[in-house]
Amino acid sequence: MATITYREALNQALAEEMERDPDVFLMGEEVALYNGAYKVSKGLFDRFGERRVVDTPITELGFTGLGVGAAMVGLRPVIEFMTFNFSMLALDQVFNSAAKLHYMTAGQFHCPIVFRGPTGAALQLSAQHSQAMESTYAHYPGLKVCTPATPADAKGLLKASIRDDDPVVFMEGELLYNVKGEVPEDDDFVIPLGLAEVKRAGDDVSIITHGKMVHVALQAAAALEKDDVSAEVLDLRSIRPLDVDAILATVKKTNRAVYLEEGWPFVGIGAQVIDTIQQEAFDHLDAPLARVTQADVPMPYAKNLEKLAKPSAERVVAACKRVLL
Amino acid sequence: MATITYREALNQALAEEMERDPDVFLMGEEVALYNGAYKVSKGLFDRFGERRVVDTPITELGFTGLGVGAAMVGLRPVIEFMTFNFSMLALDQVFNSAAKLHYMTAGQFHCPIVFRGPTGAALQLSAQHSQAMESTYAHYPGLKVCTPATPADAKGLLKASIRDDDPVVFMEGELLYNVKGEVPEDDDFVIPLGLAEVKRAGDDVSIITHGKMVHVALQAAAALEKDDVSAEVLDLRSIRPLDVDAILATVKKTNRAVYLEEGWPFVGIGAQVIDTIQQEAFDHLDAPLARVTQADVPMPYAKNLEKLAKPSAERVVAACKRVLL
Amino acid sequence: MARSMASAARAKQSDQRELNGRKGEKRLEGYDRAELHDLVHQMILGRRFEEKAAEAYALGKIGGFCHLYIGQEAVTVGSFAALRPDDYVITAYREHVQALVKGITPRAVMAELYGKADGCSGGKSGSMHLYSAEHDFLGGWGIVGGQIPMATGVGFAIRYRDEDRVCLCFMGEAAVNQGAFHESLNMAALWKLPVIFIVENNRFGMGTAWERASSLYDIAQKAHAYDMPSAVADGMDVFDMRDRVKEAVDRARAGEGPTLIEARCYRFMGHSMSDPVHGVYRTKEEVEEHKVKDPIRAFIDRLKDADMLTDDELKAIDERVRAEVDDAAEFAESSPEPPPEALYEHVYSEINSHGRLFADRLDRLPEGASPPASMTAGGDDDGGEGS
Amino acid sequence: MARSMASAARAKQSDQRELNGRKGEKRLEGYDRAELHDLVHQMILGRRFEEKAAEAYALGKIGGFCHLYIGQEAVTVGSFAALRPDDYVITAYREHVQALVKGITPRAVMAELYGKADGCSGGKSGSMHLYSAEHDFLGGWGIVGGQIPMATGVGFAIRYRDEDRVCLCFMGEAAVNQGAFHESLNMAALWKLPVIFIVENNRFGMGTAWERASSLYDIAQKAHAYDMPSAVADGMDVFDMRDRVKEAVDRARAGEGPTLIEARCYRFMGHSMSDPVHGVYRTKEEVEEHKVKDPIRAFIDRLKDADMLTDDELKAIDERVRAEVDDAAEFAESSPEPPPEALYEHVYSEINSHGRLFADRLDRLPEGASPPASMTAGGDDDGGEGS
Ligand SMILES: Cc1ncc(C[n+]2csc(CCOP(=O)(O)OP(=O)(O)O)c2C)c(N)n1
Ligand SMILES: Cc1ncc(C[n+]2csc(CCOP(=O)(O)OP(=O)(O)O)c2C)c(N)n1
Ligand SMILES: [Mg+2]
Ligand SMILES: [Mg+2]
Repeated sequence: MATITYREALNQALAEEMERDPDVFLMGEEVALYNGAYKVSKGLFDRFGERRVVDTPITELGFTGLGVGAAMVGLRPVIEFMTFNFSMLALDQVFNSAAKLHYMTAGQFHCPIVFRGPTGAALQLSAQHSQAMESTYAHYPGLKVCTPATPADAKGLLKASIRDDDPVVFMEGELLYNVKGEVPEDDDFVIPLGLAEVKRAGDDVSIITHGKMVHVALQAAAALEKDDVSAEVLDLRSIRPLDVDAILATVKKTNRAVYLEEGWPFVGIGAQVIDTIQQEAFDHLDAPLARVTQADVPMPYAKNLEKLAKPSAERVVAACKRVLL
Repeated sequence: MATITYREALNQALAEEMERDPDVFLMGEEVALYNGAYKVSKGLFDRFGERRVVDTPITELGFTGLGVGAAMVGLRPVIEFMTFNFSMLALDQVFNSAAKLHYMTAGQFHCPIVFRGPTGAALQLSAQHSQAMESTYAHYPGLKVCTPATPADAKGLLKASIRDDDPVVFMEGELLYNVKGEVPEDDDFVIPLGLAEVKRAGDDVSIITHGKMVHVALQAAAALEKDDVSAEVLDLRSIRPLDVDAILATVKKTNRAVYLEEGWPFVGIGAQVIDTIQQEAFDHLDAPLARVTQADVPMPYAKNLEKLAKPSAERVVAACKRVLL
Repeated sequence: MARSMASAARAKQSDQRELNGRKGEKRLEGYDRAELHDLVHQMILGRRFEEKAAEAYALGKIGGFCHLYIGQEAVTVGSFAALRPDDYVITAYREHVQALVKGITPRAVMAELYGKADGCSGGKSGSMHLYSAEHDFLGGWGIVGGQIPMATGVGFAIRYRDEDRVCLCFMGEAAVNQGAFHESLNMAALWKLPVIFIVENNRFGMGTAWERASSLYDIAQKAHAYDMPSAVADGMDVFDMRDRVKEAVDRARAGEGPTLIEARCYRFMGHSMSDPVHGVYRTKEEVEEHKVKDPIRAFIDRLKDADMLTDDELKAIDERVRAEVDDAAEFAESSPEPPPEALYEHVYSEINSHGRLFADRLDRLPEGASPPASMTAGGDDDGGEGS
Repeated sequence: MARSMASAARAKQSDQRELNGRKGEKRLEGYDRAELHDLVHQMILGRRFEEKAAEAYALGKIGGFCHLYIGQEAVTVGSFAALRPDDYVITAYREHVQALVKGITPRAVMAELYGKADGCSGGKSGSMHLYSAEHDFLGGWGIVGGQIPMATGVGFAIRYRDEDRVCLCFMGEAAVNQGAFHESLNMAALWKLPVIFIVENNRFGMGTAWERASSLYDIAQKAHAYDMPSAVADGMDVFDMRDRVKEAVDRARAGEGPTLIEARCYRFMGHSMSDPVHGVYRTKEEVEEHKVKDPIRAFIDRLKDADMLTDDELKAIDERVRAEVDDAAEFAESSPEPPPEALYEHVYSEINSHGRLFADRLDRLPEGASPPASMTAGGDDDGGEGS
């Protein structure tokens, strides 16, 4: 085990998978010469050269479709969106080409591609640059969606995603890149998609969440402990496939749950998880399931408003107390 | 009252609003000379001329953004997507420009624009042409989303949408265009957004739905009647604003509900409505809330598979019986 | 309207000017009789196949959208004559003839149109979405312009692997206005990818004449914006198509990058089965004027004039085609529907062993059918309590 | 890399060739002294304002992304000199100076950068998103290329209303590769909309030199793909910018449609505050070489040479600017934060009286604050049972 950052973990995953499989290449804006806008690809251009680490023009639709075409004939592209906000320009190629290609060709072709980059808000980047897009992607069958919260998960899940034969939308977080954690040094450290993880065990209430919000949930759980409330934190890690077993297990244990997510409430991931819980563990619920989300507004710039808009540990604590009433 | 088709109702709404307000114009592919791919704009080019009924090149991103720019300086564009499937190319302009413009400018500018066209599947149009996009749009604050099921609703809601100062995503259905119904002849027949309507009253179970599926729900309710089950059908009519009052009222009456929608299950509209119900009417529920959706797959072409994939009255009947167990 | 007429006139002039120069060339040189007969066969097969499809559509055996290629056959037959079998082709939804000429059997194409299990896309996709991995035929896409970035990716993969294959990317002229075209041509030129972009300018995108959709008539000229070679080809002439494409293919194989080719042609039928041949956006006279230049008749006449085809030979080809097409229709008719299990098959190729990939109830599966592994992992699915 | 060097050399040549011809023209003719001093004021205000912003950023008073315009001032000052006050401007995120020159007060711009209630976007949007309805300044957009279709819509609205206004649309050279550029220029040319597309070619899109992103160096040439007039302007020269833009504006007002102008300039600072001025993608020498041609110094020297500006006059302008900028910073500092109610304000302009527009719990509103009507309609929101 080594203690490294989330950024380094992603970098290792990329380097190892490129080493392992000559068909893997990385493409996106500023990924090569500049080493990545957030330095995730640091050193890869020097190591693998311009054939396999490719700077693109600013043409999200174009290079996304390029990736899909390359995947269709057998390469394994990793396409970096500088941030997922910009992927809105490319959704047609993701939804209409990547997600449907295997199905439409009745299995004759595969689409082994990873779309990755940071999702959600960083600090004061304002409305167009602060959007969490998990829900937008997870709606479409044919895609897998992955949201690692820790360096180990980042590495293990990225390796799994690159080895996956289907399109995987791999969502990181700008505010996660400097997070440190222990990561196994094994070259074949792979975490399969579809396995949630209990990041903190507890008995009274479940905080179910994914991605960056795992850290907020852990803060909230720590705060709740002071009030003698034992909160369990379940990190979904991937949203498609969804680890329904783990969700039901924690709910059946605590009988009360809060879904925490970074994105907007309307048809957020929480809505889907709550629907699943009420369908499959109805009799185990002692109280309505609660949600904590971003305020249902475009993200404002002003520091005070942005703070107010984002989900916070305090809001999670309040929600847990509400469901414990 | 006159009995007209859904198509004619939309056509009347467009004509009347264009007559009423010289700032309203219609733009899209084939809307002018060809009278619309589905003939919704029939006669409007002849009547209003090429200044106000404008054929575009096939450039969804471009003409969507053009509409947003025109709206920003005070026009009231109605932008037709030949089908909403093609709007995937334009989502950036809808999400990043239209939805956020009023907020980002702190209210200095408005974006009075309507995006309209058919959503969802017709018959055997295959995966890329058969997508219901309500959930994709409704997630984004700043947008309103409207889904009329009948000619009267189509007319009244389109007029309200055109008069609205905010961007409205107005979703029709290819299979609805020939549906007939009574429509008031009053030029000021406007149905405000945010008002659901009980399309059939009942006592035992609520079928909550929107858009094209209202007709499937009514079929199911008729079938259930034969088995002495009295089903209430609630048509949301608009998804944003969401008529939570009406949803809670029907659930409190029947204590059992099924959400029926045309789209995919994962973070579908049903997930959000169910979340709302369980949060606000938890103690009124006698059984888990059920959902009927499209199969969670890209829409297949083969007649038998397409039929299997779509929601149907039989599936709704089965779901109602399940929640009534 | 005045403006449209003026530009239509301009358009015509330019059509003539560009193409006149090449009429005198000796195009038949280098072909042997068998090769030429093969091309005749391809042309007639394309035509008759689609006539049969139109009949089947009228009878309700084919559903959804169905876009006929009648009148444009020379574009494909000529272009493909410049290819090797291992070259890639990717295209839009008006692609029956391209699928056939690339080698997919009439049976597999017709069965796909019928939505049957033996279709080249398993019956899952229909007329607009024909595929064959075996023939490097990459489809068959329905979003106008969507195939262009993908073609660029195929070119990228060829260069990545240091192969000397090429990728032919077909599109209608209306796709040229899409942003995807611009983004793709820039990348293809920047990285010198072996892609040949062939624009089938059949004058209309649905009901919109090209000059009502583009501020510039000459599509080939758009290549200047990317510093890319381009050519205008006579899309009614097999030989001209073949020659222009061959030049581009040679350049691409030599590592010299992409080419944009504008193939001037004309759609004889309506946009799709529901669109009348003429009426709203073009006159009967205009259509008739073009039909006189039918590319199949012109090609046959040329071969006959050059003594490369006799009436008897033609008759034999035609009979063979009719038999093939009848056989295809019978085959499609008797091919089974896809099984219900196919509904959930091929959504994912890797069914992860953990979690659920599908969010629905899966009660559409017939009793006894085995669902993909992912469906059952993670709790049962009958709406009751989880496992 | 070899290729990049070659194209850089090509680029330079072409820079020279295009721009040389115009150096001898008598650019100062027709300006009076006051007008010229006004331009000097605009240039210096732009520069000093941004220097102040950079300081404030370093102190943490400004957050998020902040993109400085230092080195490119002549592009804006020259272009806007060709406009009427009622003309529209729309642009990207590197727009402080454009906002100022269009007439938004330094106070309102600085307060916006500070995220304060008196900011020109109410503190809601920050550096990248400055707006003023009063000044027809339409922002301020962060998606590369996103403003180009909107500009086309503004042009459409002008023509729709039969006005003789124009819309100036600024973009960085990297935006030219976006599909939005292609789609917009085609429509603008097709419909002869009064839009002037000004590409600020500052040589880099973040760390990517233009020749590494485009297969064609000459941006003005891209206009040929749309049959649109175009020009190359010296973006370091106020007069050249003004003249090229004036020609385009005149054409646009006369109903002759859009123009594409490539303004060759150079970014003196890093892409944004976190990007070093040089190192990875350009050398210190390269930056210094361009700084020698500082557009402000060049402009001042020119006026002095022509006896249109004295040292004292310059000093007075500079002092005035310093006072304005200090005042702006003080104003921004003391302006209040936006009130918490602002969070839910302006998401919608019409708060429908039925149903809920917001799906969250709204418990972020301070006690006693009145929420938009839509929030309370349709059931209470404390998570208990509905009304
Ligand atoms: C993005 C998108 N917009 C609109 C459509 C609807 N549509 C299908 S074909 C077509 C016309 C395309 O014309 P062209 O590219 O010239 O090809 P042709 O049909 O003439 O072969 C349109 C508008 C679509 N399929 N995709
Ligand atoms: C669609 C999109 N992709 C990527 C980005 C990230 N980004 C911001 S600025 C920029 C470079 C743009 O360069 P250019 O257009 O030349 O403008 P300049 O910054 O030089 O003024 C990039 C890649 C973005 N904002 N939007
Ligand atoms: Mg066409
Ligand atoms: Mg630049």
